[in-house]
Amino acid sequence: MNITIKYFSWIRVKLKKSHDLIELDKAISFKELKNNLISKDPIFQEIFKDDSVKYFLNLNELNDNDRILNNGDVLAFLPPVTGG
Amino acid sequence: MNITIKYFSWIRVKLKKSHDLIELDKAISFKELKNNLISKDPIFQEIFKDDSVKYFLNLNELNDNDRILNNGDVLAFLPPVTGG
Amino acid sequence: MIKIVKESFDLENEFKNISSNKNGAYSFFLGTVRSDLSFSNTKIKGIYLECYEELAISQLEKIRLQALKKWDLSECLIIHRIGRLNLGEKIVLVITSSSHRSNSIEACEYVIDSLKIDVAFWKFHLLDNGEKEMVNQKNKDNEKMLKWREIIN
Amino acid sequence: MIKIVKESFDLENEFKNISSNKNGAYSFFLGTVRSDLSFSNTKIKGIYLECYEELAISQLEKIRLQALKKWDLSECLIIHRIGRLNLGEKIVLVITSSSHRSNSIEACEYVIDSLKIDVAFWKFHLLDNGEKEMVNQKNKDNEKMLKWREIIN
Repeated sequence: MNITIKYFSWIRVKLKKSHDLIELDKAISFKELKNNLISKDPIFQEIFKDDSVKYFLNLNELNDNDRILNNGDVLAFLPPVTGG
Repeated sequence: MNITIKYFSWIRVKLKKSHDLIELDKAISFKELKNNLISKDPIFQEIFKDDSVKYFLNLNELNDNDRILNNGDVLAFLPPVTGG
Repeated sequence: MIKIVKESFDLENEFKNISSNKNGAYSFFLGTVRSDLSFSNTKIKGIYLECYEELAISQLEKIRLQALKKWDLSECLIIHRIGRLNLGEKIVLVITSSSHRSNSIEACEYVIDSLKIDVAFWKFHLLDNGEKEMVNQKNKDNEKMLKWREIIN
Repeated sequence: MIKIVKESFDLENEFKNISSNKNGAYSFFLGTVRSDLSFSNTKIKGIYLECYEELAISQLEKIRLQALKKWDLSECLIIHRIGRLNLGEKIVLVITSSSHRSNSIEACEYVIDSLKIDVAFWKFHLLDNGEKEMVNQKNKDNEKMLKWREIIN
């Protein structure tokens, strides 16, 4: 199964990429995904420690670490917005 | 001496004119002018009885009945405004 | 800038006339002729705007200067039409500009609220039979102005 | 109507698109690129606007529907630019229309305040050396939004 992660603002700048396509053998929780990402790149530790970062799953805000991610899900990591 | 009086909104409609040029032998007070006008046309009684009407003398609001009017003065009778 | 005009105006042009790189925020209020009912409950076909022009300009200039000072505006433009206007036509435009948005927004509301109760314009409905019907001042406009008087002066 | 666009827009045209004889009042908020200082105290030469477009459209549509309902608006137009913008260029336009002015004015302020803290846009200063510098969210924008949350919902 595949999950797309989109990165914005300083997260995109820090990671030097706008998105990732993650391939997984089985469905995992958001928390497990976070641990996966940290094990690959310690920068994610800094991202997940920042309380101002919001997470969106398929355009809806995600606050539940135990939420199971499904094939085709689009996850987005959003720093505080500054439009207008 | 001459005094111009400008009429607006329902006062203009009621009097069927937009202004008057009043010729006077001597300086008089605003109160005396009001009495003059009433004696010429009783419609002025109705105007002066209406608390919502404002009076402007040379573009400044006039609240003093004893104010002496001078040659060249422009007086205006203003119903409540409704612009915008 | 204050203008009392017979002709209509273009929003983009008016904005360009007062725009500046030092501003980040512009608030506009545009009043137009609303399809309304006369007191005899027939549809109006337009409005007629009467004005005591010299007085209106001096009253608008006073409101404009109060707004510029109180809200630290870069500019405040007020345009008001006079004469016969058809349904949908523009009547009045206020544009306020400032560095940050809250100032321009509050100032714009102050200017239009003040104009409605303190400036020498009178509105008449134009009826189908060719007659004019006077529009009355609204109590709520006067009440709202009392609130502003606590803020200004 | 919601638009996220690279190109600029004309205020008169945008007004015409949503104007109707049933409205008497239109409120506009226009945000532009202000000549600002970078954190290193040099003048910026423009901004760059990043956007999560699908999410921003859904967030703007939610704000728009709240405003239409709460303030009984006839229409609410929101246009936001993305990409590189020079000093003085238009960034964002909100137009709200209603029969009477207080509704359009309050709704317009609600929409721009909400957009500033709830919609997926990110602003960067463009510096002389070619670099981009992230703009930070303002605390006062968040605090103002808490006030609205007592009114909406």
